[in-house]
Amino acid sequence: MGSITIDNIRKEYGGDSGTIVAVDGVSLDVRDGEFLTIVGPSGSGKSTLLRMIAGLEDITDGTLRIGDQVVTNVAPQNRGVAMVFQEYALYPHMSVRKNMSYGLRLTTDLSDEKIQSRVEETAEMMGIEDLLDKKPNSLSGGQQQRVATGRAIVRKPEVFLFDEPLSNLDAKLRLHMRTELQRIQDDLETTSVYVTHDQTEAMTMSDRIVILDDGTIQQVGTPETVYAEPANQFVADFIGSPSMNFFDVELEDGRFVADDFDYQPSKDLVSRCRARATTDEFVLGIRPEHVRVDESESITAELDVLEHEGSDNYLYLSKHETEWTVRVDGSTRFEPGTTVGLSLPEDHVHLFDRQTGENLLVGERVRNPSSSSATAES
Amino acid sequence: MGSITIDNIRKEYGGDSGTIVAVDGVSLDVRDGEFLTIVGPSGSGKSTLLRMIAGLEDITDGTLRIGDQVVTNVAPQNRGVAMVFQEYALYPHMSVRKNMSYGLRLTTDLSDEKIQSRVEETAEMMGIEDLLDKKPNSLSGGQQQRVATGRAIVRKPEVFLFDEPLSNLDAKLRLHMRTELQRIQDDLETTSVYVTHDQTEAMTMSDRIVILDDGTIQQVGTPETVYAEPANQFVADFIGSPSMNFFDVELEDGRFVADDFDYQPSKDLVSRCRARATTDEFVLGIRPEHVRVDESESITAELDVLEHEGSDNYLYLSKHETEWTVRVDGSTRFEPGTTVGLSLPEDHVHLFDRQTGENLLVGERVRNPSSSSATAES
Amino acid sequence: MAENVDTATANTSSGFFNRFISERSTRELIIGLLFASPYLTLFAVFMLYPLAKGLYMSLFEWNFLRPSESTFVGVGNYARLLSDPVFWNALWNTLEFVAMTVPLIVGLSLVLALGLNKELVGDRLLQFLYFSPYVLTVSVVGLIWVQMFAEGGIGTFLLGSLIEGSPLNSNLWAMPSLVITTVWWQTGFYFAILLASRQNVPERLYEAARLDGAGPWRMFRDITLPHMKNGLLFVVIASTIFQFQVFGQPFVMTRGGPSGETQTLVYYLYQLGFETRQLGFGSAVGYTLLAILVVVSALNYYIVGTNNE
Amino acid sequence: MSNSSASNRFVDRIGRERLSRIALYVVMYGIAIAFFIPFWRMFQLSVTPAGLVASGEFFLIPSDVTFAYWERFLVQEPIIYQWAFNTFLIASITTFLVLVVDSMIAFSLTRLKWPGRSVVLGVILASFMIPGYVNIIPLFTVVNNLGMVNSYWAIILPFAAGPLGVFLLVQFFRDIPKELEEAARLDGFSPFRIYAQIIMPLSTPILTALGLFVFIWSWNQFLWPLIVLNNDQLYTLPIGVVTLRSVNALAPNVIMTSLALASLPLFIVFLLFQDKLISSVQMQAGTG
Amino acid sequence: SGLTGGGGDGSSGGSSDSIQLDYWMYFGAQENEEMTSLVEDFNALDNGITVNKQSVPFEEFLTKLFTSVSSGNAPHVASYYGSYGRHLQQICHPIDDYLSNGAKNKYFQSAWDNLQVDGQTYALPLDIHGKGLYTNDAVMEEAGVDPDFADWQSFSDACNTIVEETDSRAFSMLNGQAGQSALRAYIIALTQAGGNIIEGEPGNYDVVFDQGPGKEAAQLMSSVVGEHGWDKTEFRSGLGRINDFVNGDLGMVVEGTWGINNFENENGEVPEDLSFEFHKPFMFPGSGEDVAWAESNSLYFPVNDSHNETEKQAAVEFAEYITQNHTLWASAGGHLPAAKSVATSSEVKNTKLWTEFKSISRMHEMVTNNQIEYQPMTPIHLNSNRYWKPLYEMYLQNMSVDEALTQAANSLQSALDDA
Ligand SMILES: Nc1ncnc2c1ncn2[C@@H]1O[C@H](COP(=O)(O)OP(=O)(O)OP(=O)(O)O)[C@@H](O)[C@H]1O
Ligand SMILES: Nc1ncnc2c1ncn2[C@@H]1O[C@H](COP(=O)(O)OP(=O)(O)OP(=O)(O)O)[C@@H](O)[C@H]1O
Ligand SMILES: [Mg+2]
Ligand SMILES: [Mg+2]
Repeated sequence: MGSITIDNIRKEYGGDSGTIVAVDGVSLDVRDGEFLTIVGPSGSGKSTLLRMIAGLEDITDGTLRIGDQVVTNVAPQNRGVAMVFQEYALYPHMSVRKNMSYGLRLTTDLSDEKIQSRVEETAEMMGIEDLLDKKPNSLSGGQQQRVATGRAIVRKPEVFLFDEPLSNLDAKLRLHMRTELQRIQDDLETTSVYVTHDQTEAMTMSDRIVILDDGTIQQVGTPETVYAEPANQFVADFIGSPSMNFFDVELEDGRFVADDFDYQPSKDLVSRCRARATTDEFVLGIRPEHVRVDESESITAELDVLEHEGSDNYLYLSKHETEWTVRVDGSTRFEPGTTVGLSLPEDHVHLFDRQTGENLLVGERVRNPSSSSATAES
Repeated sequence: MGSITIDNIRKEYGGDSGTIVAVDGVSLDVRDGEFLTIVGPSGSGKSTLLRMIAGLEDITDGTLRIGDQVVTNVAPQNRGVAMVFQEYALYPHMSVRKNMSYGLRLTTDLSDEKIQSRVEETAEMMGIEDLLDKKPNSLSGGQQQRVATGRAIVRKPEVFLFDEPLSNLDAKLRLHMRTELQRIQDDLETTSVYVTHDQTEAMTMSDRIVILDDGTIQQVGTPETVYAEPANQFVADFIGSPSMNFFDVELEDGRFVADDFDYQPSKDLVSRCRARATTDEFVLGIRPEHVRVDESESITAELDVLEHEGSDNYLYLSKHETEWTVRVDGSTRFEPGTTVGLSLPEDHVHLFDRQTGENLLVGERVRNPSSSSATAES
Repeated sequence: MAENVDTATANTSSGFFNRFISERSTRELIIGLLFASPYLTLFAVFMLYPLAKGLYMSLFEWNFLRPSESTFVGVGNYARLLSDPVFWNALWNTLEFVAMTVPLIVGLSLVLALGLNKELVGDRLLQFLYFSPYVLTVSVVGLIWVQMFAEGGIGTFLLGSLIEGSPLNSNLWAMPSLVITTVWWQTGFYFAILLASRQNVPERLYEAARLDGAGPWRMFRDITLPHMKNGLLFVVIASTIFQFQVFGQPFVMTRGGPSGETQTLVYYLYQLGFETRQLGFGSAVGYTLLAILVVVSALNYYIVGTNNE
Repeated sequence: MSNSSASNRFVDRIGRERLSRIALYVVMYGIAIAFFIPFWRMFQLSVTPAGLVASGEFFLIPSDVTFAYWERFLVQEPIIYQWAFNTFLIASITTFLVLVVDSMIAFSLTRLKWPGRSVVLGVILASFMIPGYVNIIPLFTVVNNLGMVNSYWAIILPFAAGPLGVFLLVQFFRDIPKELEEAARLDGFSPFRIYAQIIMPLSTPILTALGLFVFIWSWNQFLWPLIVLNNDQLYTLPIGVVTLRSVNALAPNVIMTSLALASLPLFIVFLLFQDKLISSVQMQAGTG
Repeated sequence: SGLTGGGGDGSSGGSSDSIQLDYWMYFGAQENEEMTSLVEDFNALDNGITVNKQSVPFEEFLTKLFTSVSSGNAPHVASYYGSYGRHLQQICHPIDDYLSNGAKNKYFQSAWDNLQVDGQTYALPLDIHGKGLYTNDAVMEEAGVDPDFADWQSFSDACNTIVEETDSRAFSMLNGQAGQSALRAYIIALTQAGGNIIEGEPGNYDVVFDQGPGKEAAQLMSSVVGEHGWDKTEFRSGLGRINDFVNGDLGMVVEGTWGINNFENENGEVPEDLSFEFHKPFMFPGSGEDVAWAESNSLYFPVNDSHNETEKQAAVEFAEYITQNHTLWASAGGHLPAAKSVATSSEVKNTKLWTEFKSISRMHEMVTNNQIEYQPMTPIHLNSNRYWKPLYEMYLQNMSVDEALTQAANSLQSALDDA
């Protein structure tokens, strides 16, 4: 059984200048066969969390179960996990074949032939059967990546752990390996926990995403949920590229007043906001693709730069200190310098409490991610 | 005058194992004030070309003019060019101020005050006025990038040369600096030659794009042109992300027959093809965003993976050996395993000669890029 | 704009062009040599020339006070070498010394490097202690150890039951005493190298190996050792070459005694060159030493370099 | 599930880890103490009165302590200062010369293009294989013919001809990004400016490391100064202390005091620059 | 001036217009202090000559001297053994032209003669020192032995008695760990056995000690430790035998006249409870004469083209002064001065060395009775361990007599042939 239950896990590092809390009371259920991605900025504790699951780091506090077993004190090789590292961590002086068979030889009592056939089978699956007798150094980045993945697969673990496995590849190859990893996971249906700092990767690959910041969970949910209903401003900012536009607004006479524009919301929106707000200060957010260009509108900004990307155009606009990024159809043409009218469809407007960062329009979200129900989706 | 005229330039490196031709007879006119981007895969000779313009590499053959002057034998500092390097190449032991003023001090006889005021002016323009007394190592990547650009700007060169100036930044920052560089170039209107291997950058920033492969020019044109009318299969493949779908087809009875589907073109298309083809073997290409999902169609494939990216979904489909990438609207949902019908709008279909790679549907393109008219757009 | 460009007043006729090219490469050559020449002069005078001169001298019975009265003997010096019992004794002693010292140094420095890699409390102090003998000059080292082995010294204290008197005066124990001295003096140097070599092993590999179920011994054999191969190779070769040239220890501690038991090749070289002033013969010994060392390092390289593959 | 067995295993694991940890500490500190004993012996003898030394007894801490010998050297025997000064002078000049000359040629070999430079580099690096001592006889005749015997140049110049610095600096200079130099060329730097204002400042880490190592190595030279120095006013500490031994054949405590004094300067250097020095050692093996 | 060196740059003052002389010596410890004060005395004369003395370790002395001559840095004056004239002839110049009138007659004849090479004077003798038999009174008394030995028989009886009657060892022929030490003791036995080290002339030497009387003497030497068991096979440290003698663990030892220096404690005094006497070592058997080995510390004058005549003259002047006015060298250093008047001066005669321990007085008798013999004068470094270490090993029973003699004789013969 490849499910993982993480209960209020905490990790402290004792450094020279006091202890660092790398992971701060994280609770999380990973379901059997699920592909779960952990994203977050650098230093947010992603690797630490993953390495605790692997058994490479001691757990300071909390319990960790893989399947039904508490593994807090089980040695890494006995946890039924396999890990793919960012730098691949292939044994450089061993052939690909030895790299792949090493773990099997040490942890199982399979016969040599069995091991060989399993290695070859896996190699075929990964398309590296021709590389089996090469040394890792003579392989390209993509091939190394495949070998590293193959080394994990061949052990038939209950859980795959990936720590930014693609970040050493160039853009095109990354794209390619991304789909390949997905395909494999679909085939094997092994529970996978995948760490990345690249939100695109997270969004495209996962069943569910965990957004981590500063050692605590910000939100757990499907890609669609975290995109459409970010729990707080951090998530809203982190997910999506280019990032969401944010404006500091104050609620005055039922209008949201920003520095350089006013926004007239519906009554309903205002009351939903009010219901949960602590003050009258908000942050209004809207994604570039949701802003509409609409000459008749009162919100205006001047076009600085137009970028043509694939079939879309990105408009970078500004008015005084206020800056906008807007995605429009590739056929839309403006000259830089033009003043453009913008409208903000209320469906897509997000409002965040300026103090807490909380998304006020998303219902019953549990704010304390370390409580036991944090793993529930919205 | 910041125009550059490159006439049949060639660069050979004498290596241990024979000479390497890095740039092979390239001719190109860069207009005064133009923003020209050179793209191409690694090793295609982009940097070599740029460095010859800068005077950092000797020119094996051909002539190079900046403005009206043949600069082939002019020392780098006297060519009126400034360069921004990929690794920024800031002098690590000098303050930002010294970094920026050094070139002025050595190449001009401006007074110290003049130099200082020019440095400060430029720093303000780049938003780095607070960093002037720091050392480069204490700056973030983005700040270093700004300083490097500022160092180039402060010299008021006739030509800016950029060699992958953004490739060391992370995705978000890259996006940001991209627009910033564009804004600056718009302001200064200095002729700029910008090298990148990232087609997105090239597409979004440039007035014109030069696509280089193996030391020769494949196509020169505006972003729109190279995207919509790639001169050959190389360009078609290189420009656009994800890449164009390509299929080997044969013309049989007025139909293009691929391994796993047939495509029925119009008569006109067939005759345009025939007019310039050398054989009956073609490569049919179509971009992911141009493929239509259409249940009624005869071309079918099975969905392997669906990737959700921003407001789009990418479908990765296959049938036997044939693979498809298709972009559809984010709201379109399919389950992996579904069989999907596809249609290929004839407007967007490209046909390439399988021998020469030439795009048969694009008119009067000049095939030999080293001839003097190669700089003309289609 | 472009106010600085008027400095670029280059002339562009093609005759100038050709001249420029050659002028430019001559200028590059001149500047290059300008920078290289101070060292090259030193190198030529104090390295290459003596090397050549040594070969030349080794063909003569060289007159120390009046070089012009030297007599040419061809390979006579080399022939004499072969039948010179002192040479063979010195060679044997040197080999004996190397054979004892190198394994001890390499082994001990490896142990220290592996141990200190484990983040111990006080590791800087330990590193300091291990390395500090290395900053001493050989005369200080030798004289300290003479006292270690003298009456009341701990060396004699420990060995007292085995031998009477200073081990430095014992035919059997003199050489081991020099070996111990040398190990104390030199280990720190090689330890530092192996420590760096150990620290360069990517930690990730150990993690991968832990997940693969490797125990400490396996990790050592399959990850640590192969990664430290280059470091070890350097240490073995460098220490062999260095120990082969042992001079200061016997010079200061035993004067080659007792009974020539600790006379080494370089000591012999010194005696020939400066005590008995047989410069020609001495040069022949020097060249023979060079030949031996080239063979030894080639062998070392071959042995250490090919196993573990 | 098997909570108790898990916790047993846990105890086992912790127990075994702790045991091996303790063993490790015992070994490492044990060796450290063994390494320290000779230093202790030196210091101990230097403060032990003659009578106690003559008794030939073994002791760790002398029952009686005198600082007369320290006083003797520090106050009465000025020659040891002269030697220290000589050694310092030689080591300093050598270090300076090596840094300048080696960095110049390393710059030339890595940054300037001239025909034959790879051959030159090859020859210099090949000389690495030549053990220093095989050369002493012809080298002496060369130095003698140059009239440099009994002068410091006889020690300094041959030392500066060694390939180590060139080797290290060439490796380091190679890794300095080419772009920096190119940026400098675009800024109008001459080769000399590039050397002096770009390459040298950027190389301070390796230059200090190399400098330290050269300094110590030069300070500790023994055989060669022994051969070329004839005048005790010119002696360096390492050969000076051996002379002292001959002169004071009877008094180990006197000798030890002189040794302690002779090694003190380098000990201080080592204390101050422990990391630099060790990293310079590591660079030699290409592992640092 | 440090960098360019040169032997001459000053140390211990002296006015700048005075003649500066460099003087190299190898004396250590006690002797060093005495020589230092002698030099200071000379400098104090203020006669326009300043001598800068320099200690060069004995082991390196010849090496450095040769090197300095070849590199033009040689000192004006250098100490070395008087019997090394032919060896040092290569690098020293004769001084007959510079000597004061009648200098020759100031020294004992034997010492003077020893410094003549090919009819020229190469050095001036500082002292005459030799080896004798030291007896420890306490041990003698305990064994009831009278230390006045007429012949080998009575000597060996006495030795056996000591071994039987006391806890001490009877007799050692080695006072130091070097081959030189063994050589000197061996020569004493050898001459009394009627043998020689070498025979023949320069260019045609014959090593003869490996047979006949040479062999007998060697066998005798070896038997002291081996057959007789009067001495032990270990040699602990440089002063091992001396310490044993001082401590009463050894009854008799062959030791030099200067040995007194080694008996002294750190205060420069002979221990209160030590009572001993120096005897002429004429107890060895054989048909030879009662003649014992002797040597002179002498002053040589190395060749240096940069020395001018005035300096050369001054150097000899200094040497004459120091060899003819040095009672300290005898009274504290334990050497018989080579200058006759000094040797018999009251300062010397009043020392314990003359009156009580008898080392200088008996040496004086031997010199005046022509009972001393210098080592043969050869062009090689005759005292080198290279030749004599086998004798040392033989004495300690590490080598057989034949082996040791063959080795020593062969290496010496080939060195002489090469010279
Ligand atoms: N071995 C360690 N000792 C001390 N602190 C550590 C250690 N490993 C990680 N940390 C700290 O713990 C925090 C979380 O680190 P972690 O590596 O888990 O972040 P991450 O999210 O993986 O970042 P990245 O995206 O850069 O890999 C950081 O503040 C880091 O500095
Ligand atoms: N100094 C050199 N010596 C020899 N060959 C070189 C040198 N510089 C470049 N080349 C070769 O010239 C060709 C073009 O190199 P160049 O650096 O211009 O490519 P590029 O397009 O800039 O690639 P990248 O995107 O990797 O920077 C390559 O084959 C390269 O190996
Ligand atoms: Mg991480
Ligand atoms: Mg490039």
